Parts: sequence; C-alpha cells; structure tokens
Amino acid sequence: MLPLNATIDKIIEESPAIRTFVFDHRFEEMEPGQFVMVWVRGVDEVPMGLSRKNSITVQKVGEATAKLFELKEGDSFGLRGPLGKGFSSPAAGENILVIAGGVGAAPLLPYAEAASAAGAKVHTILGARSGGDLLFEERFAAAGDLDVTTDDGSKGTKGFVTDVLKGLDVSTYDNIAVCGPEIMMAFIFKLLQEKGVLEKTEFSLHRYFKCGIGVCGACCIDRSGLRVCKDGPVFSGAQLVDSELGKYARDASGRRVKI
Amino acid sequence: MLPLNATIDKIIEESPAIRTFVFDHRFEEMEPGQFVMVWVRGVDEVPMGLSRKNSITVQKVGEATAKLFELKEGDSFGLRGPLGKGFSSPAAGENILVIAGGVGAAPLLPYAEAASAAGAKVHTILGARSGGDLLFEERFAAAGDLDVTTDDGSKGTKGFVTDVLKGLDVSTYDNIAVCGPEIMMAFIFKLLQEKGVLEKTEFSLHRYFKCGIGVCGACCIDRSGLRVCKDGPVFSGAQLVDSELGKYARDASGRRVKI
Amino acid sequence: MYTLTGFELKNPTILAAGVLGTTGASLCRVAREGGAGAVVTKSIGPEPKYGHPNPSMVKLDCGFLNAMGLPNPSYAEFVQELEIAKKDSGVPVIASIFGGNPGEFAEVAEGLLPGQPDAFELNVSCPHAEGYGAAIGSDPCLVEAVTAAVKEVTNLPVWVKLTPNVADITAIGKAAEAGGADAVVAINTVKGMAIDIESGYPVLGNRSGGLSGAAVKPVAVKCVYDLYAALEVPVIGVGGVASWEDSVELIMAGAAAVQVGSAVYDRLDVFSEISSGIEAFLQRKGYSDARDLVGLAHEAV
Amino acid sequence: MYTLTGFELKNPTILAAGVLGTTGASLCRVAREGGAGAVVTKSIGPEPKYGHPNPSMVKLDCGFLNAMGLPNPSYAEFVQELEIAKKDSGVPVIASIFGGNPGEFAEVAEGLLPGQPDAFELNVSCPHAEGYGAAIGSDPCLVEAVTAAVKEVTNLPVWVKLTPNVADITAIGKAAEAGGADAVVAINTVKGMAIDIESGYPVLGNRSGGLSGAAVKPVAVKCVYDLYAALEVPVIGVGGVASWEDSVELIMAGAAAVQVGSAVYDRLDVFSEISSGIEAFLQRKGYSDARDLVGLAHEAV
Ligand SMILES: Cc1cc2nc3c(=O)[nH]c(=O)nc-3n(C[C@H](O)[C@H](O)[C@H](O)COP(=O)(O)OP(=O)(O)OC[C@H]3O[C@@H](n4cnc5c(N)ncnc54)[C@H](O)[C@@H]3O)c2cc1C
Ligand SMILES: Cc1cc2nc3c(=O)[nH]c(=O)nc-3n(C[C@H](O)[C@H](O)[C@H](O)COP(=O)(O)OP(=O)(O)OC[C@H]3O[C@@H](n4cnc5c(N)ncnc54)[C@H](O)[C@@H]3O)c2cc1C
Ligand SMILES: Cc1cc2nc3c(=O)[nH]c(=O)nc-3n(C[C@H](O)[C@H](O)[C@H](O)COP(=O)(O)O)c2cc1C
Ligand SMILES: Cc1cc2nc3c(=O)[nH]c(=O)nc-3n(C[C@H](O)[C@H](O)[C@H](O)COP(=O)(O)O)c2cc1C
Ligand code: FES
Ligand code: FES
Repeated sequence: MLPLNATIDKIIEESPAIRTFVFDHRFEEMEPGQFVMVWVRGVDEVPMGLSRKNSITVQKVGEATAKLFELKEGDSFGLRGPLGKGFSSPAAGENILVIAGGVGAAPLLPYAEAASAAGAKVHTILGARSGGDLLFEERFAAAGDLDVTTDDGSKGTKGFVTDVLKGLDVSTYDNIAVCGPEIMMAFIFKLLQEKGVLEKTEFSLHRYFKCGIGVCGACCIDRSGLRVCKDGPVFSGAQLVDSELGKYARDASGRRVKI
Repeated sequence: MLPLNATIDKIIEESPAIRTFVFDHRFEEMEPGQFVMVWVRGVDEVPMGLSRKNSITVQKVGEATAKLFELKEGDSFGLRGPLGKGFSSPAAGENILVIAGGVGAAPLLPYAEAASAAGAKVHTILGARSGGDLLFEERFAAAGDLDVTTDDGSKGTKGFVTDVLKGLDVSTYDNIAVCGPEIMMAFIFKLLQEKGVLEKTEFSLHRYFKCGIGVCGACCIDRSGLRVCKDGPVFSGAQLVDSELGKYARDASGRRVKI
Repeated sequence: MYTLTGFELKNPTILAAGVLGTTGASLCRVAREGGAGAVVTKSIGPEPKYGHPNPSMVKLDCGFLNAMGLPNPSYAEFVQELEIAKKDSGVPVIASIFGGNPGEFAEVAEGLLPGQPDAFELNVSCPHAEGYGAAIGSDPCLVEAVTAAVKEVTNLPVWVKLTPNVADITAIGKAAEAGGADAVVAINTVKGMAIDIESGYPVLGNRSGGLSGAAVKPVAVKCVYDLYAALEVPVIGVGGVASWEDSVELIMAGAAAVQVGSAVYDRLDVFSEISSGIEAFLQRKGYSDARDLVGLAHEAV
Repeated sequence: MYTLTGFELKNPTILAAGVLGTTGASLCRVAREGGAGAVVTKSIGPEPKYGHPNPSMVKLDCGFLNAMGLPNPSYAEFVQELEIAKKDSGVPVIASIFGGNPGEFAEVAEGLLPGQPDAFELNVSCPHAEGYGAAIGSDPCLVEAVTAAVKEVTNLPVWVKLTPNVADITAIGKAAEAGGADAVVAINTVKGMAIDIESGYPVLGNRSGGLSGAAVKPVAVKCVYDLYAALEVPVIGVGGVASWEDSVELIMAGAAAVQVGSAVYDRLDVFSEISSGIEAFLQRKGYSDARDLVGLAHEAV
C-alpha cells in the first residue's frame, strides 16, 4: 500500500502544542487504537494514532511534527493505514475504564466513543500537565464519567492519573485501556499487576517505527519479540509481563536507551 | 498463468493418426471453440482445441504431436487455458449447421453437443479423407443430423464437405460453424459469401502461435490485424472479409507463406 | 502534440517493441483501435529467425516472463510490413532493429530505409538471445559503436534501448549518447526464470527469459530516474506501464514519453485510456502540458 | 536434518537478513513461533547507524520496496542480542555483517565472535547504502578481498550474499568462492523506486531502494540457477519466497536452502508452513530427502 494523499480539511488547535488534523479520507474500517504512518513529504514519516476515522491529533515534539504544524487547511500529507492491532471491541453492558495521559488520549478517544456507542459504561481518567493541555475533555465527558487530573492542579485533581486510579476498585471493570507517557504506563502496569487484573488491561505502546508493517523488526520489544507496529500497538497487560516496558526502548539504530 | 500439470487418464485411438487424450483436469468454464496450449516438456508447446472440458484430440503431424503420441496413460503434460474466444452460444430453437473437416472436428464437437443440449437443432457435415479417419461420427450423430463425406468415398458421400453444403439451403440456418483445413474453409467462406450469409457464420482459424495470450503478435492476420489466439480463434465470417484466409499464413519468423 | 526527437506524437504513449509488432496490420490496429501515439515494430535482424521453442511467454502472478528469441522475417521481408504500417497507421512508426555487431545494425537500418520509418530503435538489451541484445548492451564500447554505425547510415533519429541487467545503466546510456543517440529507451526486460515444480522443467522453451509487466515497474522508474539525471538526451520510459498513474510515475521520473508492452494483454485500448487519464490529471493539477511533469521527482526534495 | 556448511538445520527455511533481526528476542520468536530452521541477524556494522529517513519500506501491488539504510547498533552493542538469540532460539544463528572495506568486515566479524554465531553472512549486496553493500558487491576483486579478510579472522563458515544488480552474478559468485566463501546467498533486493504522483516525491526517504517479494522471485530463480551451474559451493536461495511452491522452485533451481524475508508480512509461521509443504511434496513425489530436489531443473532437458 503506497501512501494515499490526504488533504487537510480542518485544523483544530487543541492546546498550544497539540493540534488535530481532520483530513478528507475516512478510514471506515479503522479499529480504535490503530495508527497511520503520516508522511510529511521531504521530511519523515511518523506513526500517529487515529483520533477519529478521519483525523490525527499531534503533539509537536520534533522535526516532522513541527513541519506538520506549518501546514494549513488545504495542504496535504501522505497516509498509510490503518495499521496494527487496536483495542478489543467493547460490548453492551461492559464496564470500561479508560486511562489517558497527554496525547495518549488521541487513540483512546475513538475507543471511549465506540464503547459508549456500543452500550458500555465508560469511565475515563484524563491527565495532562495543566488545564490548557487537557485533550478531548468534553468528548470524553460525553462518552461517560470523567475524572481529570493535572500536574499543576490547574484543573481537576492535582497530581497524576495514578492518584485517581489508586482510589478505584479496579475489580469492577471489564476492561481497562491505557495510553500515555511510558513512565505513566509502567506505573499503572505495576499497580494493576499487583491488583491481579492484568488480563483485563490493554496498553497502547510507542516504539520507534521504521517499516510500520511488521517486517523490519525495528519496533520489537523484549522479551517476547512482539512487534509494536503489527502485533500491537495495543497489547494486553498479560503480553507485557516481564517486558521492557518502563525500562528501556530502542532508538532508530536498535540501541537500547533507558526510559 | 503457469501451465498446470495434467495427467492423462485415458487415451482414445480415434484413427491411425488421431488420438484423444482425456486428462484429470476439467476446464469447467470452457467455451466450445476455445483452445489450450499443450506443453510437451522438453519439446514444444502447441495449441490444441478442447474436444471436451477434459480432453484434446490430436493429429500426429510433427515433433510435438509425435512426442504426445509416445505418452501413456498416467503420463502428464502442461496445459495453459482455456484461451481465446470460442463459438457464440447457441440458443434453444436455433438451427445450427456445423461443418467439420479432419481434426477440425475437435473444437466443433463440444459446440455441437452444447447446441443440442441447449435445444438447438444441429446439422453436421463431417468430412475426412476416408471412413477410418472420420472423427466423432457417433457423437455428432447423437447431437443431431449428420452428413458424412470422404475423399475416397469409403463412407458417406464421396467428395468434400462443400459438395454437401452446395446442396443445402443455407438461408435456413441461424448459425454456421466451420473448422477444418484452411483450403476447405476458404472454399466455404467464398461459397457462403456469395450466398450473402457471412454474418451468421463462424470460422475457427489456425495460425502459428507463440505466446498464445495476445501479446507477441505472431498470430495476427491481415488486413484486420486481429490476433487469432486472443480475438479468435473463432471469427465471424464478417471479420474475415478481405482477409488473408486461404491466401497465406505466417511462419514462426513472421514470414508470409502461401497456403 | 508532443515533439520527440524531431517528430510529433498526438499523445505520449508508444507501443513497445516486440509486442503486436510483427505485421503492418497489427501495428495499424494498435494505433487506430488502441490509440497509441506511435508504434515500435518487432525487432528486425539481418536474417529470418524462428526464435526459441515454446513456451515463449507465460503470465506470472506478478508480471510476465518471455523468451521469444527475436523471431523475425529479416529486414528484406519486413519492409513491406513497415510500408503498410507507415501508410495506414496514421502515427509515427519506429523500426526496432538488432544485429550481432555494428555492421549488421547498419545493414538492417539501411535495408529498412525504403519502408520510411520515422526513427530507429536499437535493441541492445534483449536478455535471452545469445550474441545479440544485452550481450552488446552491457558493453559501453559496443553500444557506442553500434549507435555510431547506425547514425552513419541514416539521418533519422536513433533511439537506443537499454537493459537494466547491468550494474550501472547510466554508463551504458552515456555510451549511447556518445555514439550519437537521439534518445534512450529504458528498460528492456529483467533476466528471470520460472520452473514447473511438478516436472522440474524450466517453463520457458529457452529455459530462462525476461521479466516484464507490473513486477518490473519499480526497476523501470529507478532506471529512468537515474538516466534522466545523467543524460542530455530524452529518456523514453518502458516497463510495467498499465495505467495512466504508472505513466505519470515514469514521466515524473524523467520519461519524455512511455512505451507500453505487456499491458496489451488486458486491453488493446490501454493507450487511449492512459492518454485520457494523463489529460484529466494535468487538468486537475492545473498543468498546461505533460512536459511540465517530465522529471518532476528530481525537483521534489 | 539438513547439513549446510557444516551445521545442521531442522528444516531448509531460514529467516533472511534485515527482517525481524534487530533484537535477540525477535530472532527467537521467528525460530520458535515462526518455525524457521535458522535465522540471520540484521546486518551489523562497525558503528551505530540510524539508517535512512522514513518512509523506509512500502508495500507495492507487486512486492515491497525498502531503503532501511543499514540501521544497526554496532557490533559492540549487538553482541548481547546475538547471545540471547544463541541461548534461546534453539536454531543456528547466522550473523550478517557489513563494512566499507575488508578491514571493517574483519573487525565486525571478530567483534561478534563472543556472541558465538554459527556462521557469518557478508552483506556485499544492499543496493541503497553508499559505500557499502552493492558498492562492494559489484566489484569481484573487492568481494574476494572482503571474503578472504573474514575467513582470516574466523574458522566459522562464511556465506557471501550477492546482489542481482550486476551484468553477471556468476562472476561475483566466483570471486566469493575464490575468497574462500563456504556458500553464497542470492539474491539481495533489486534496485527500484516508486514516486508519489500526487506530490512528485519519491516515496522512500532515501528516494530509491530495493525491490523484494513476489516481484523478484523470477530474478532469484534465474540467479540461483546460474550460480548453481557456475559454482562448487552451495547456493542459498532468497527472493520472493512466500510458499512451499516458491521454495521448491528455488531448490530445483539449485538452492540448498531458502531464506524468507518479506513474506513475514503476511504471517510469521510462513517457515513452518513451507517446511511442512515441502515434506508433503517430497512424500507425494516419492523423494526421500529435499536434497534430491536440489538443482533438479538442470537435469530436466
Ligand atoms: C503507535 C504510535 C502511535 C502514536 N500516536 C501519536 C499520536 O496520536 N499523537 C502524537 O502526537 N504522537 C503519537 N506518537 C508519537 C509520534 O510518532 C512522535 O511524536 C513523532 O514520531 C515525533 O516525530 P518528530 O519528527 O516530530 O520528532 P523527532 O525529533 O524525530 O523525535 C522525537 C521523538 O519522537 C519519536 N519518534 C520519532 N520518529 C519516530 C518514529 N518513526 N516512530 C516512532 N517514534 C518516533 C522518538 O521517540 C523521538 O525520540 C505515536 C507513536 C506510536 C509508535
Ligand atoms: C487454435 C488452434 C487449435 C488447434 N487445435 C488442434 C486440435 O484440436 N487438434 C490438432 O491435432 N491440431 C490442432 N491444431 C494444430 C496444432 O497446433 C499443430 O498440429 C501442432 O502445433 C503441430 O505441432 P508439431 O510439433 O507436431 O508439428 P511441427 O512439426 O512443429 O509443425 C507442423 C505444423 O504444425 C503447425 N504448428 C507447429 N507449431 C505450432 C504452433 N506453436 N502454433 C500453431 N501451429 C503450429 C504449423 O502449421 C506447422 O507447419 C490447432 C492449432 C491452432 C492454432
Ligand atoms: C512478448 C514480448 C516480446 C518482446 N520483444 C522485444 C523485442 O523484440 N525487442 C525489444 O527491444 N524489446 C522486446 N520486448 C521488451 C518490451 O519492449 C519491453 O521493453 C518490456 O516488455 C517491458 O515493458 P512492459 O512491462 O510494458 O512489457 C518484448 C517484450 C515482450 C513481453
Ligand atoms: C526491510 C528489509 C530489510 C533488509 N535488510 C537487509 C540487511 O540488513 N542485510 C541484507 O543482507 N539484506 C537485507 N534485506 C534483503 C533481504 O534479506 C532479502 O535478500 C530480500 O528482501 C529478498 O527476499 P524477500 O523477497 O524474501 O524479502 C532486507 C530486506 C527487507 C525487506
Ligand atoms: S517498524 Fe518494522 S517491524 Fe515494526
Ligand atoms: S500468439 Fe502471441 S499474440 Fe497470438
């Protein structure tokens, strides 16, 4: 599959460093949690979760994302996808906990909305550095219950998503979906492992992607050897036992880099 | 399409120089008049009309056919097909005239049988050098009326198929299908052209085939430039007006050779 | 109208050598019914040749394999076909020729002059005919000599058709240019082979042959791209073109026009389809002329 | 059991270099879950390399294009991955290495010896890394020198992986043999390129790259066939293998074993699927051993 040409229909400024790019192609078959490879021509191609069937939500962190931020409505980029394995499908009546940190909210939004639409009960813990950085607050609220945390306390509970999580009876949930900074996910993983509920958790991982289609091996994690781009990015907690999560990741050369 | 491997289930001795090879693959979608490329491994690959969904009927004339005649039941050859354009589909109630000379009867047999099965009225004129060379006599008889001609008069009318044809009122037929030696076909073409019925005739042509799939151009006829292997081998008489039929053909080098 | 090495084409699609090019009548049909902007004949040599035994061409899952073995009736016999094509096709007719040495190339070119071709295309690239084609086309000195020899006997434009079966196709392209080529054509087929596993026999009568069709398009794009950067003369792109998108891709790589071979398998009017597809693309993108697309990929950095 | 350059394989399928070979864990997974009879690592060099910018690999209608640019963490860092693969994969592990000259090749080989690979595979064939790979692999003298340099620092079997992007692959194969190669591996990817016609940009970050997958299988069959006829040492076949039929085809062309790369895209257990398919074929045809098939096409005349 060569990159298809996506024209930007709308740019939504979500926060100073996060923008949503709505484009003119809808990935109708997309599973929440799947990603696309976004080709910023002449610069790089980088993975981004789908925040809707026709949008990505991007935090500006480096060269490719900065170049994306220079694009205007009507401009275009290349897209390959949807790729990888998303979250498991929620069913009516299920109790779902969504834990989103920072731009990790992007792939979780379509999951929360799909769960709600399917008739599941959704509870979201949404964290960010400060109130202005909170992503999709209204839409998560519309999908179910919402707890907000900010590092600086400017909105919701002051602290981390884990602070709210600690206070919950996790045994009441049928599925717990997590995406955010790796340190946060590692904390949550440990906490839920201790509570013995790993088998009903799902974590969406980030690793350096080259091919994005499961061939090159750049994104494989220890010790399972699973490919984040093809066997993931969403893994069940059980798949991540004894893994490198929170310990190290590999850079583009394959070298291990401490987290 | 690479050649499929066909194993010979049965060999039927039709006449001293003609054998039918029944093989273990049925070309279920085959149209009567279509052909296969028969790969006699290590020797050559030559076109043969399908005399049934799972058989070819071969006259021994040279190297490849001689090698085919050495094969026993259980041996195998390669087959690509079905290829080309066959005869038009006969409909119930139609009046069909079939004119077959020599091994030209091979692709006409499934046509006559299909016409009969479809509820058409079939009249066959079957010609050969002598009684022993007549092909599929019983099966043509079972499909409808049959007139037999032999050059030596050992069976049926002494003479050529054209001698019988001359006595018929061709205006009563809805379709006239012809296959046989080119000289014979050229005579018939001229006769039916004079009677003004070309638009309801079909002729199955033979030319030297290389690719057999319409790409190389070895089998193109003048002046239309039509490919016998892809646009034919069955052509309507109208397509053959002003053609090379009966005048010359091209050899494997593309050189014109008088008929 | 496109101008290519001095003559005009109504559209940038050209029938590739060796495909439906054995008779004048079939060349006319490809031009008239198929819509080709120009046609190249079967490669013609000094003597009649029957070619390799069959199977001489098979369709693969990806592309086609062929080893025709340069069957041709000789230039003496082919002049009449060329005349028919010139008289009735309504488009430029390019005579593809081959020989075993510069003298034979010149002999064949001279021999075909009475048929009044619009250009010659030198086949120094067929991968499966011993002593011909790629045997010459992988040696820069021979390519230059062959090109110069033909230029000596005619003022017509001379195109040199290159093989991708070399380490560096631009070295061969430069040799053609040094010999006086007016254009290069890239690519001929890529060396390939298929084996029938039921019997162990190689499928082609010649055992091995040349790969064409969709499988080789990326190879053609790369060769055209490199040649465009390295040469002054126009590059004509060929290899795996079956759609207007493929054509635009080769044009953006640097092709001044495209040739289409194997894709006639699917439909004869692939030429009209491509040329109207290109027109629509130009219009949508606001270009006035396909020439604006030529080599565009070199500017996209 | 198959014996290949002195060690044993439980089946004749081998993971190709550069595919799922960056970490010890993924090599183990390909062996254990995938069923590979042996695994080859990513090509490892003297210094860490990040490779080319993305896109570095795309799927085409026919095959794949890639230009990874030899990303690797250097031999110093990779030894630990090799150790993991050796300890846990349960199959022979071949270290693929590259360098810019014979000295670098020897340095990398020596540096990886503590990881105890079962053999080395010399990558003199990657088509898209300047100064490396095919830059060396199209020069017979360099290929001989590189092979000899590695043979000098180790007694382990040395395989030399060849590029098809040359006029005559057997000349390079013979140079490897002259340098002491215990086997040759053919083929690495075929030079290719794709252009995004909407933007005019070449699709790969490196602009051009190498073609793999179904598109190149006929090229691989031809290269293996020619090398088998020309060389004494075993030929290991790679290129477009995705099924047992493909494998048997390469084996009949002359391959003593096959490597599988791109086909992991469809399924990881393509290795077990191929090896059981070959077993069933052998049984149906009444052969006692896949070795009876090796080079069979050369006898079918
Ligand atoms: C499955 C997946 C989904 C993602 N979804 C989102 C999302 O929805 N929104 C969002 O803002 N970000 C997302 N990311 C992260 C995003 O890919 C990086 O922020 C982006 O690649 C940075 O590119 P850059 O050129 O701007 O930064 P650079 O300056 O190139 O690098 C900054 C950091 O970005 C990461 N990065 C760079 N290139 C890649 C690459 N090819 N693959 C993976 N990581 C890379 C590295 O950690 C690097 O250290 C996702 C990552 C993955 C793996
Ligand atoms: C569409 C079509 C259908 C045919 N159907 C039948 C059939 O049902 N039964 C039958 O007995 N014969 C049929 N033929 C004729 C048959 O193909 C030839 O008799 C056969 O090719 C002879 O091969 P050979 O090697 O034995 O003879 P050769 O010694 O090679 O040549 C003898 C003659 O056979 C013809 N011939 C040889 N090779 C080819 C070729 N590749 N393509 C076309 N003609 C060739 C030539 O006219 C040649 O002069 C058909 C031919 C065509 C074109
Ligand atoms: C059946 C066939 C015959 C060919 N004969 C010739 C030939 O005579 N001379 C030549 O220069 N190229 C010949 N070619 C090569 C084509 O002209 C073309 O370069 C090649 O097939 C790639 O283009 P395609 O993918 O569009 O077929 C032949 C190709 C095919 C398929
Ligand atoms: C993503 C990718 C990375 C590759 N990296 C290497 C490499 O590092 N070293 C090497 O010798 N070959 C490398 N190759 C080439 C493969 O090993 C193999 O020779 C080629 O892809 C053809 O086989 P295939 O069609 O089975 O993929 C790579 C191929 C791919 C697709
Ligand atoms: S990025 Fe290549 S396998 Fe995941
Ligand atoms: S035999 Fe090739 S076109 Fe008919």
